[in-house]
Amino acid sequence: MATQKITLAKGLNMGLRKAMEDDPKVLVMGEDVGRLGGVFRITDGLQKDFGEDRVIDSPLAESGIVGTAVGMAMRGYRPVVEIQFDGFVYPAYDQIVCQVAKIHFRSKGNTKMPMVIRIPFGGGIGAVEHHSESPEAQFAHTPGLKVVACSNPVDGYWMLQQAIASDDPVIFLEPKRQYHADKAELDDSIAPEPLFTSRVVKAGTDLTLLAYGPTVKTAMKAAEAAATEGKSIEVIDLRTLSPLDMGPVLDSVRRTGRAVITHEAHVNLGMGAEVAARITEQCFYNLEAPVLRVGGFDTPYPPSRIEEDYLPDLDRVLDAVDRSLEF
Amino acid sequence: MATQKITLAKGLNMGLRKAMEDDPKVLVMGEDVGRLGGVFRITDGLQKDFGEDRVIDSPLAESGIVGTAVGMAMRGYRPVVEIQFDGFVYPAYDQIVCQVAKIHFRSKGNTKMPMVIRIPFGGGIGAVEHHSESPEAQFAHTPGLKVVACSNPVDGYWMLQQAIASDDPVIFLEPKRQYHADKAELDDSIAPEPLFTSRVVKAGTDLTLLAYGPTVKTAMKAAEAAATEGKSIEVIDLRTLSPLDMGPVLDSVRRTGRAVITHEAHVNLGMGAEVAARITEQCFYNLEAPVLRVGGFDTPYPPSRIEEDYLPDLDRVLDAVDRSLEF
Amino acid sequence: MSQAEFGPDLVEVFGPSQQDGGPELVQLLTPEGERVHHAEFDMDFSAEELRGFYRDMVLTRRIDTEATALQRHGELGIWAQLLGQEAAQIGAGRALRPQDYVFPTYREHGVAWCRGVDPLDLLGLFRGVDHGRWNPADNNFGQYTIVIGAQVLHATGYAMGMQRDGVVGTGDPERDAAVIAHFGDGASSQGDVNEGFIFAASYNAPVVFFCQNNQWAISEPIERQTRIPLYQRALGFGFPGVRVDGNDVLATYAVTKAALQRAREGQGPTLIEAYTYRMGAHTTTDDPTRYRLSADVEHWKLKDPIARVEAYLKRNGLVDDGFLDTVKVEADELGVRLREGCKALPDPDPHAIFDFVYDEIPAELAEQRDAFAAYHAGFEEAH
Amino acid sequence: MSQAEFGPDLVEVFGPSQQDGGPELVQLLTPEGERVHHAEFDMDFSAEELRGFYRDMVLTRRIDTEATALQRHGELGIWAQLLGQEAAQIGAGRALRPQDYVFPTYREHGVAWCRGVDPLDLLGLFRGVDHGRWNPADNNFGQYTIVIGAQVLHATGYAMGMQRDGVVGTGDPERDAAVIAHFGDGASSQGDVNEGFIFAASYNAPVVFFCQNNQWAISEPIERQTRIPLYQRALGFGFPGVRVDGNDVLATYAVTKAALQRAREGQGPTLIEAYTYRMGAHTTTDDPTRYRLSADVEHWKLKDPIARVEAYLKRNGLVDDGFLDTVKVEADELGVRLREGCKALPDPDPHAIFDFVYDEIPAELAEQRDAFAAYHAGFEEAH
Ligand SMILES: Cc1ncc(C[n+]2csc(CCOP(=O)(O)OP(=O)(O)O)c2C)c(N)n1
Ligand SMILES: Cc1ncc(C[n+]2csc(CCOP(=O)(O)OP(=O)(O)O)c2C)c(N)n1
Ligand SMILES: [Mg+2]
Ligand SMILES: [Mg+2]
Repeated sequence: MATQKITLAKGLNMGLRKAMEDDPKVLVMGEDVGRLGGVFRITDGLQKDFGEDRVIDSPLAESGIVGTAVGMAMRGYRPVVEIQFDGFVYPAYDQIVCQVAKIHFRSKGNTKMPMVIRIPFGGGIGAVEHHSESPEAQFAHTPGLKVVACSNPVDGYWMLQQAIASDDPVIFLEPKRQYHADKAELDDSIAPEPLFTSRVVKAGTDLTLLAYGPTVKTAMKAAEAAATEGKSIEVIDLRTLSPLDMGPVLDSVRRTGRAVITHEAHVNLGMGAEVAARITEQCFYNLEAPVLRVGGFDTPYPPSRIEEDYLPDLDRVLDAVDRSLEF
Repeated sequence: MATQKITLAKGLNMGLRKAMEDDPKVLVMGEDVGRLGGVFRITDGLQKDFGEDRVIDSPLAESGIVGTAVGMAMRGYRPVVEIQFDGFVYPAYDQIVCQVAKIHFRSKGNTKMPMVIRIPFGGGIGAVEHHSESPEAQFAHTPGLKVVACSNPVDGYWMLQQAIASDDPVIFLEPKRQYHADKAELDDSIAPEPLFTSRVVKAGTDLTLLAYGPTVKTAMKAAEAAATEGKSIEVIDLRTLSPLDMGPVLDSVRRTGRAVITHEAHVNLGMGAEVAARITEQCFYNLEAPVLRVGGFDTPYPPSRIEEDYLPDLDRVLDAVDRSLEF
Repeated sequence: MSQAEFGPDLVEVFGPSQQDGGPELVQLLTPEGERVHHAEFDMDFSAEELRGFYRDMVLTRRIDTEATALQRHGELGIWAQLLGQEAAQIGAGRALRPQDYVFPTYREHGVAWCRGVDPLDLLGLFRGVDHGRWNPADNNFGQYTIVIGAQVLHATGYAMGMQRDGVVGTGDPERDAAVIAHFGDGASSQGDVNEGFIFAASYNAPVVFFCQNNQWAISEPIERQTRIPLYQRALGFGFPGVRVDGNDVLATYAVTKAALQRAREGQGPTLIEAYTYRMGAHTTTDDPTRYRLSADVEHWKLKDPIARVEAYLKRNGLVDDGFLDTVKVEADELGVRLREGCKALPDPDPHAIFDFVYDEIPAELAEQRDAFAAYHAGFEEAH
Repeated sequence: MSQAEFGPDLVEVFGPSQQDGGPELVQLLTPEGERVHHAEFDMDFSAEELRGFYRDMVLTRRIDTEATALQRHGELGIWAQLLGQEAAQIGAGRALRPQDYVFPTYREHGVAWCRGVDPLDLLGLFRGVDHGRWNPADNNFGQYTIVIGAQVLHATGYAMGMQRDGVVGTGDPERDAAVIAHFGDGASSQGDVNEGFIFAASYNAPVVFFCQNNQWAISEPIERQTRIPLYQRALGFGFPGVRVDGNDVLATYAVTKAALQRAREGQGPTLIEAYTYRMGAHTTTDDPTRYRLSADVEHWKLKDPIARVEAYLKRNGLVDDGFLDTVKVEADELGVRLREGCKALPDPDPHAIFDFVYDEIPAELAEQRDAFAAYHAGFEEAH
């Protein structure tokens, strides 16, 4: 494969295809993943090429999808489950937190659970209720699960393959607002970083700005805007939410002394709470200001006409950056 | 009623009975709540006195229990749902976070959702898997729900009545290990504090120790033990987890400069993360040490023979107290 | 190994008449507009009733057409079309009494119409200005439910509430009430729907489960959800199931009326499978050419629910041109009102984000709200 | 208004023979130990097979008695008794082939026995030293599942995996395989169980749904879960259901064998309702005197699964005292082994808390583990 310019949707589709080519045990399952190729077309063309036994349209029941995928994993398959929208993962929550997460522990490692649960997440697409949720903390709080979020096409391509290759169950979050937004150059001769690592995406010296999934783009814009005012912001794409990869974060905060984290999920008990608590535990004497959090408000997701007021945006992130710098 | 010495189980039973006497719209529903009186006997005698229409044994399906309770609430009833054990609330998670929590918002207040979901929670009873979970953060992260935890018989009696009287849905957590553990004096002529408030249960000057539900007892013991070494610990029973009542906490930390929080839930993204983040945001210059967290480890709940190693205990709390004081 | 190996031959299971609903299909009016009779569900209809059904269906279709066009013009974020399902919805909606209560999905625009909900209020949800602005208490018509199947449990619980209120089986027709729960063929696979069946059977709750089998759940054909006719699901739970021609408003009305009556009398739940077809896309964002044959759609066009009533009315001289014109004018007026009304729907005040999260707003959320207000105020000053 | 008003008269629904399972009950051996014949499920049994069943049931009952006693003596935290359900479990367990796979609840001690799982391993779970130490791969016997009904979906998915492995319907008896999913009457109300039925029907998966209707879900009688015989649930999903006398090991064996064979041949799922009775408490922490009549229990005592086989064997001269003594001695030896073995089960190393949370332990959890180790080491030093 030569290098090519791809969207996130394309990267995920290519990653899935590659994983299915590499390992015949990889199965795809979900609602409308077959002929339709999924409502976001992430599984486009896969059923045609891999058949109905490997790309499985399921009855309309999320607990059933995840629960049967558990059984298939027990039989040696590597199911990649698609949840159609973030807000529809909850009927499967019991199977995910009580079964998927615990089977390896329960069985003392006798039974592996190599499952990937793909969830398009986040808002900003003008949708009706339940289509714009950010459920990551509800999974990251559960031991036994690993949780990652991709933010760009190249990561989409690699991280999905890495998640499928992992013998641990992975909740794989895809920022749906980005699916068809920006293209990036994929050169698959460049080996990817390991899956469970964070990445500094822009170096800086004055403040550490943490983001993942859909907010990475906002964070980058904020850093650029701040740069025009002479403020040097370091941006880190967390990529992995459980486990957290605190190394790069702590390194950065030790240098900058200030941190802001932004995500679309509710602030209260969102990832920001954990990251802030850990930074404070580890960098107490380095901090010049408390870690500030910019997230969705502690309200249900609002009607889409005011969703941009609800979501953390450039201005709110910059406001927090200023508050931190002025603290 | 004269004053009497009661257990937590008795306090809850009396509170339920009182609420049912006061308001004919109050219904009790769950598995085995009828003739058996619930596996913990919290509903003992209620079906006999209030009939099968008000104390309803349900088919064995938690989503069904909560989902039909939603419908009864829409019809003007005030259902008090019993989830048999913490680990069995997850089949109802979808109904709780997508329906119970959101209906008031969705309907612009046209439809109220005065429901109480009682959950015996926490470990230490030597049970098999799924009977010792601490799911509070998974609810507290959800706007639209209120979440409280009682820690003693008197609070059990009052808080349950207050939760039932609330027009908002309340997740009501009961430390099952305490059900029959200690007795306390109930004098129901003394008016209770408001439901959504925290309470200083022991004054102190050197460090603020935060707890709720089953860990309040541990915290009190820790404070006593520390006192023998001349350390003055202020203990706060959080009581309300969503909303948090930060007032007494911040007041205290501003005086002591140090805080430790302990809960049985996993540390990662547990209540401690949020409380620590908020304390740090609000008391940055008052803090002499980072807020330390003592909780269940980030592993599934272990087999019961080693559960006491898993749970935060006196020693681990004291260890954190020392680490904070020596920071 | 092909998928087919894993399932019985579906034609075999359903019989060759599958596409037409099979012999069990209750029908009172054929696609050609001929009145047929049915041993169990037959009833008489006055000319006025028939004209009423016709008018309801025409106006409902107009709501649908307008909303689809509004979406195309960017005025709605999305629209869930009901094209082809008018008879199922009007038949069910008109069978209700005021004291009955409806739990809809996101597609029950025709039922909403029957209940007197302003169609403009429906547009608000799809435009993104609110999550459904109508007050359920005004018309006993619940809010649209988007999480598939969740409302079926609410319906069952509501019906249990009616039992406790003593409005079931009293014999007083003004008093006795029932609930209708709408859902789709896809939804029938959700745990919640099956648990709804179990609770309703266990408590003998006065609820009619009304499933519009429109043959598709987005791209998945009904065969993915069940290998026997869906109405038979009820048998396994111990209550009756009926398959009615969902494109026949008379039959749907008659069957629903009977089931509601049973429920009101305290005889418990019924499952109705309204056998119909989704003529449009799943929603305006869907592209059905990716997964289904246009021949199928053509086949179902011949069963149009409105055309058959019109044919019957005309053949029997029950309508004149004046009536048909009046309905057309009404539809046009409705169209104008929706177009203009939709565009005029005000965007919500951003501060509304914080309203109604709770009945009693906690201090911490009030602080968040106030900070938001201050931030916005400061922002506007600065610009 | 009484609850009774909300439900049909149950005696009416079930018919007067309810307590005896009704005419649909498949039976090959009466409670009196008389061999009867059945049109569909009859089969011949060798004397050896019959003695085998007897021995299995006696030893299974001994496991149960010992474990119950061990709990009383504080050696187990809790125990889920199977008293009365021996025939249902041995009949089902012995019908399996090695390549079949079992998904049990928490009460399948008899099935575990048939699969060759060491009963001591079962005790470990109830003692709290592990969550089930046996390796499912060793005997194709999954771990006990405590969340009601969850395993029914796993079973269905596992069966779908078998389809993909090409071990269904090949005609090779050494190769063709099926899955059996155990669950209780209470569990039949869970969404997961019903979704399991839907998926299995949709994909025609080779799974036998084996429901032990022991009449109780803790304190709730079967009537709370269904108002028609439970085996009929299957009809609504489009596959066969059978009610078998779960206290009759021969009938249970025959019916399960047939259903498994159907599944292995690619003919899809079957629901078996093994009609039985929970003679003991729900678990050792339960007190059934609070909710059921001892007359009921007395009635079912007459249907004891072991007594009827013993009567048959004796009447037909298929056992001598030597055999019966041998089994008794075996049972006593097993009892001793369990008593001693249980007490000797070592408590887990506290550090095991951190083992196997993941296949690949993340650095942050390794840190937590190491800190725990250091803390404990320091602690022990100090003491
Ligand atoms: C729990 C849940 N899962 C998935 C979805 C996404 N979704 C919306 S409609 C739909 C198909 C529903 O089909 P059906 O029940 O037949 O109703 P229809 O749309 O045909 O009226 C799906 C999968 C959802 N809304 N809720
Ligand atoms: C999801 C869930 N809810 C509740 C429980 C608690 N519980 C354990 S066993 C049981 C009764 C189960 O009855 P049944 O399915 O008939 O099986 P039996 O115990 O009679 O074998 C209940 C309610 C549970 N384990 N899981
Ligand atoms: Mg449909
Ligand atoms: Mg049972």
